[in-house]
Amino acid sequence: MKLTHEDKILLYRNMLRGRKYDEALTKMFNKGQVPGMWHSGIGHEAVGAGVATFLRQDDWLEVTHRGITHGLAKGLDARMWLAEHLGRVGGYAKGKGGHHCADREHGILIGGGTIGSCFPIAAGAGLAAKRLGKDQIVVCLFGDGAAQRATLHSCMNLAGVWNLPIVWVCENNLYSITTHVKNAIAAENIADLAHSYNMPGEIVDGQDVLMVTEVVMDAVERARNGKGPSLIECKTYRFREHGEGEIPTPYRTREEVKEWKKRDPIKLFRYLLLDEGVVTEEDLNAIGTKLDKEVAETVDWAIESPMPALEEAFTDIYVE
Amino acid sequence: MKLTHEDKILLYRNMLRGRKYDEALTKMFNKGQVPGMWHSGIGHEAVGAGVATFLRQDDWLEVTHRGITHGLAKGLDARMWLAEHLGRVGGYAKGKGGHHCADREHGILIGGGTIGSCFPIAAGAGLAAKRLGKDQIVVCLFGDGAAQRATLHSCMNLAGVWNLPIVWVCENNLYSITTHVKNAIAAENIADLAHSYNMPGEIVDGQDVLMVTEVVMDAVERARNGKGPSLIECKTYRFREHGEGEIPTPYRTREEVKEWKKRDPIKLFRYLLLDEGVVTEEDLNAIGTKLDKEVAETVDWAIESPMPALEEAFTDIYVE
Amino acid sequence: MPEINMRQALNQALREELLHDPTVHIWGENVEGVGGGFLITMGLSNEFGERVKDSPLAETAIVGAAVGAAYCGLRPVVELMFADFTYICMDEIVNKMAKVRYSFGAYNDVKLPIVVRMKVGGYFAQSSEHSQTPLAHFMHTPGLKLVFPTTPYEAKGLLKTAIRDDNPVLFFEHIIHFAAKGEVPEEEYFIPFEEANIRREGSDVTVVAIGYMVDLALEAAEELAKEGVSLEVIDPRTLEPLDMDTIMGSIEKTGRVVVVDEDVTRCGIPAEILMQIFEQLTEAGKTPVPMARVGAANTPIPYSPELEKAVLPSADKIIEAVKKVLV
Amino acid sequence: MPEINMRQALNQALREELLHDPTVHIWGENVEGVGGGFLITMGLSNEFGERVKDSPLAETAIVGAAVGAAYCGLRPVVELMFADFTYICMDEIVNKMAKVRYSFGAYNDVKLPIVVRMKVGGYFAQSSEHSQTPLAHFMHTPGLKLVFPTTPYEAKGLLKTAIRDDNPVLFFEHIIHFAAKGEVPEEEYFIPFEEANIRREGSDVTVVAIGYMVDLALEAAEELAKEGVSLEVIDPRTLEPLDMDTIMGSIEKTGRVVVVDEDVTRCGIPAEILMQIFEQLTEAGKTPVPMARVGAANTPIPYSPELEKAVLPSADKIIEAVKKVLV
Ligand SMILES: Cc1ncc(C[n+]2csc(CCOP(=O)(O)OP(=O)(O)O)c2C)c(N)n1
Ligand SMILES: Cc1ncc(C[n+]2csc(CCOP(=O)(O)OP(=O)(O)O)c2C)c(N)n1
Ligand SMILES: [Mg+2]
Ligand SMILES: [Mg+2]
Repeated sequence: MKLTHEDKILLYRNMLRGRKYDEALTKMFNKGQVPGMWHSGIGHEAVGAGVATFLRQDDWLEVTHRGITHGLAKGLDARMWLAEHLGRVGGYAKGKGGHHCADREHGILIGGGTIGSCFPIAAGAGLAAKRLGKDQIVVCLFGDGAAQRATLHSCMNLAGVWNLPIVWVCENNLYSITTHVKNAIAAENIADLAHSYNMPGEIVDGQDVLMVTEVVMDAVERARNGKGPSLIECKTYRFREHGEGEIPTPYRTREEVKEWKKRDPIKLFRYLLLDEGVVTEEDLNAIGTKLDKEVAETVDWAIESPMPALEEAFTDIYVE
Repeated sequence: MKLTHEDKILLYRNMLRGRKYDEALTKMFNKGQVPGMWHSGIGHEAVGAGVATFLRQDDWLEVTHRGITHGLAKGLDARMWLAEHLGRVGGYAKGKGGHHCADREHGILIGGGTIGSCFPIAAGAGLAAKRLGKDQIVVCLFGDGAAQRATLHSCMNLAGVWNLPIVWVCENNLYSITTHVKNAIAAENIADLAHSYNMPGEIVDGQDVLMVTEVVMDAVERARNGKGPSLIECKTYRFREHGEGEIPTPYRTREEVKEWKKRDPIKLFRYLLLDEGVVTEEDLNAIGTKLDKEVAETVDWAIESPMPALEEAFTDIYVE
Repeated sequence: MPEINMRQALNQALREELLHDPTVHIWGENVEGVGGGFLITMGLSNEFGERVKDSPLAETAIVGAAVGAAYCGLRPVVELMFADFTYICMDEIVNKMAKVRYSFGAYNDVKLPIVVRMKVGGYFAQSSEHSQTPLAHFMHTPGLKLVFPTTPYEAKGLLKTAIRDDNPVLFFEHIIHFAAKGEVPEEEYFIPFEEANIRREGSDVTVVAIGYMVDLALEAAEELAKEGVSLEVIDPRTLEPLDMDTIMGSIEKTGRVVVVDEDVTRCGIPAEILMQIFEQLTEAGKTPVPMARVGAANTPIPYSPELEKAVLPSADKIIEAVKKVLV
Repeated sequence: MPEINMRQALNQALREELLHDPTVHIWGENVEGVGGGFLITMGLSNEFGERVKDSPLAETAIVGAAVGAAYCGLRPVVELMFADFTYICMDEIVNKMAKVRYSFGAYNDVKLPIVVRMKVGGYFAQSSEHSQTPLAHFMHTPGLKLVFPTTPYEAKGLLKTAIRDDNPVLFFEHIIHFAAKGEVPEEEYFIPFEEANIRREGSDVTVVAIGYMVDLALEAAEELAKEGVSLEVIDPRTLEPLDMDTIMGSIEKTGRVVVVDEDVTRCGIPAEILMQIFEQLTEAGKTPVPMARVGAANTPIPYSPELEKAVLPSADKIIEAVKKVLV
């Protein structure tokens, strides 16, 4: 797909928006305002914006526990998402779901608490998309840790043999909590797994939003045209610890973190946009300022928003 | 490995022995003498003898539900095996296990009732073998159906990344009950899956016992020398229906069955042995006659052997 | 009314629902052609094409995909060849299927219309991994409905209700029932959930029996009638929702109760139903009635047929339990 | 005696057993270095090398390999980060681990010495897939042993017993207990299975409480003591084997019983224990005692903390149940 200037600005905005919401929640977590867990996705924004910005509303996206940039770019309502994380009644599941969000209206699939349960969900979504015949496609994000789960095989195989319209996108950030991918995955690259399912496999620089967008949208195109699934591995990095509140331990070196932070996807794209003359510093700063305002308002609203009544605990188990 | 004449004769005998026991149980089943299920492995004998004949007694072998030739060649006691199938107290589990046999003394692993549960068992055996440091290796057999189970991935990956001494051998007989492998597996060949685990993958004519032996024993050698796992796909065919007592339905054509039966692994090897001048017709017939006698005696013994006392149902749940 | 067996009754229900609603799709192992391990889907793939499709041998994918597909607009009716294989896809059933509406659906009014059909039951020498009747696990899991028909008539009517239900339903079919015949109307009908069926009226002891246990309880009732003991045999048909009213009504009359289930007794359904009875009586200020339970022994299911019988419930064991509560 | 927390007590037990027996091997997600999600294995990989090893993120492989490895001569002590993940490897636990000796081992005297350690429990806003306490499923599965310590002292002594046991043991560790401190001897000791612990003596009502529920029961006892009601609080410590004698002895004295469990009430452990009490009393020709159970409501576990509390047991709910049986 050929990106216009507006497209690029949108990508930039979506990356920055994810980052700002991520930072806001991180801050709230550290103030003790978040009752549960929080997995910051800072560092993953190029993947987030790249996979989600140009999908159709009725396409399906499965995001990971680090998927706030991705979700927002797909249409997730920031207020409802934040309220859910704070356990408020205004959240997507009235505060009953918590960390994992789903938004059927905006095509966001069920994000499971068991890592690797994304594969069957996405396979089912792909099957529904294919059978219902409305040209929808599915993008399923998963980590290098998730890539170790058994479910990957049964579901990528299903997608392959049934030719389902699914783009599998691995966010390989090198670690599953403290375990390095080299100590947990036998294959040289996760993209190599594509070979087992007779689908194309590609490796992408996950800090380069244009490359992510291009490769993912090509695969989306393939899927939409009935040409079946693909696997894309984005090499990326998480800048913060696995879960907020965790202290860094020697599983990775400071130098490694520092090297990767030099490849901050937002900074890289900012340089590029300025370099290309697509925008001015002022334009970009204006986007930032506007987002700051939005985020601040959302946070204020969410913090003020009410807790669910206790009776809510006993509803929504069955459809009546 | 270089096979001597004696080796070849042993291979022939092991194939024929499996066939004869298989036929005997099939006959008993059709007379109503077998209380449970019976999956004939007729057609798979080249794989059976090829993988198991030259393993060490303390090597581990995981066989499928069609694995009688394989088990016997590894040292499984025919009487105890048959008694177990008939639910007699003289069986491996006093008649409590049934179709699935295990014999720790002869290195035969737990054969699970859930297809695909072989993968974790074999992975664990490989881990034990490696950690205990006695140069044991593991051969894990599995069908094309089993190759569709999720567990394959988590366990082949474990074997790859921990460099476990395991030879994964797929008996691809084209069908999982009535489903053709082309409709169930996305990969061109099951051997292709090796690529995902950074191990060698090879395709073998599963009707050619010499080729199976050679390729498997090379992989065994690799594993024993600390060079890690391999995957071997044997193209074979089951001559009878999936389960004894089932009537043929149109999922496969008579012609296909006929074509494959021309490649009866025992006949092929018989021709070869005679052709090579390794043995005479008389030699081979003598082997057959001796086996007939053994099988008849075993069957008589098993049929006469007692049922377990009812109290046995309530023992062996825990080690005291 | 035509007499057909339970296979045919189930097949009719599936066919009617495939015709009724284009979003009904079936997948599972070997469901095409003559229809898998137990011939239930026979002929449907010829009529409905890819809507009735062989899946790979992969329970996590079969059941997990049902969750994803139902979220996205299909009405999957999937088959697990044996209920023992639910253990392979428990994460998909317990952590996903049962929880999606609660954890993700409140705002979006997410519905998850799924039926997972599966064969259960022992008495067939199929050994410990093909003979279980694992309902208790799922009754312990909020968010699922559980259906267990015992006649061809009920099989058809309950399966149609299950397929129309907007909640995930686990549908259990006992191997011994497949060949059993019964009258089944040709016109469409539905059997509502949460309506226990009084299979035999009686006055001395209430016997609540689940699935194939109903047959054994009726056998026991026949036997005990000769001794002048009158059993009321109740089949709950659905365990969730559970029609406790019919059970309590019967106990009001008989003053004694035995609950029978094929599954392992310990932490099983009979303990639950009996506790509910105890609680309801206590709540109402009544004294507890004599109660007993019959279930499988605390062992894996052995292969050898006599041993299997020794471990599983039987009419004799029901009679024994009835005699206990009669004292 | 030094005061340490439960993490440290568990770590000591693991270290002692690694030193004691070279066939003891540990694997699980992130167990190297500081020791995974809950820091239990901290430092052990430095001391024992590959005997304490990070596995891939793959519960089927972690637990399934334990079965194969134990069959072949290792004594695996594996870690599941959360008990909720048992649902991923239920086939490996229920269809394999629990059945191997029975279905394959009679002749070969197969032993399957495995410990699967795992974090359980709610009250931590970890939402529906990281907060469960799924013991009932496994108490329903013959062939497993179940251990649930509640103090650092017990954690060490029971874990050492578990590792020396030749049967598969599921070992549950409550998240709230990890930081709780208590006295733990430096010398080696073992706590035998099937010995319930009377945590508080009392005369009016027997409260059997499982895992963290012991803490809540003690809280309730403190509260009720002010009203002149005396609770006897019993911690069974192992659910299989289960020390019913201590429980029955206590009931003999108090004449009333409440069983408390954190898991979903329906088809849960309290119903089982209460039925066993009922059966033993009936068997002995005694009248049933007043009984009640406390467990989680029939819902997934909600995230929002107040809602979570509303669903899970509390000291107040125990007090309420005690008052019911006191009437
Ligand atoms: C089945 C399962 N196992 C373990 C966990 C605990 N856990 C949560 S996130 C995580 C790491 C996942 O790594 P990866 O998929 O690479 O994603 P990342 O956190 O690196 O973005 C683990 C082990 C879980 N939630 N589910
Ligand atoms: C987990 C599981 N799913 C389904 C079955 C039922 N089943 C038994 S054998 C079989 C086919 C296996 O096919 P394959 O692995 O190719 O072996 P083959 O029978 O062809 O030798 C199936 C589906 C089972 N036993 N376990
Ligand atoms: Mg990662
Ligand atoms: Mg096959």
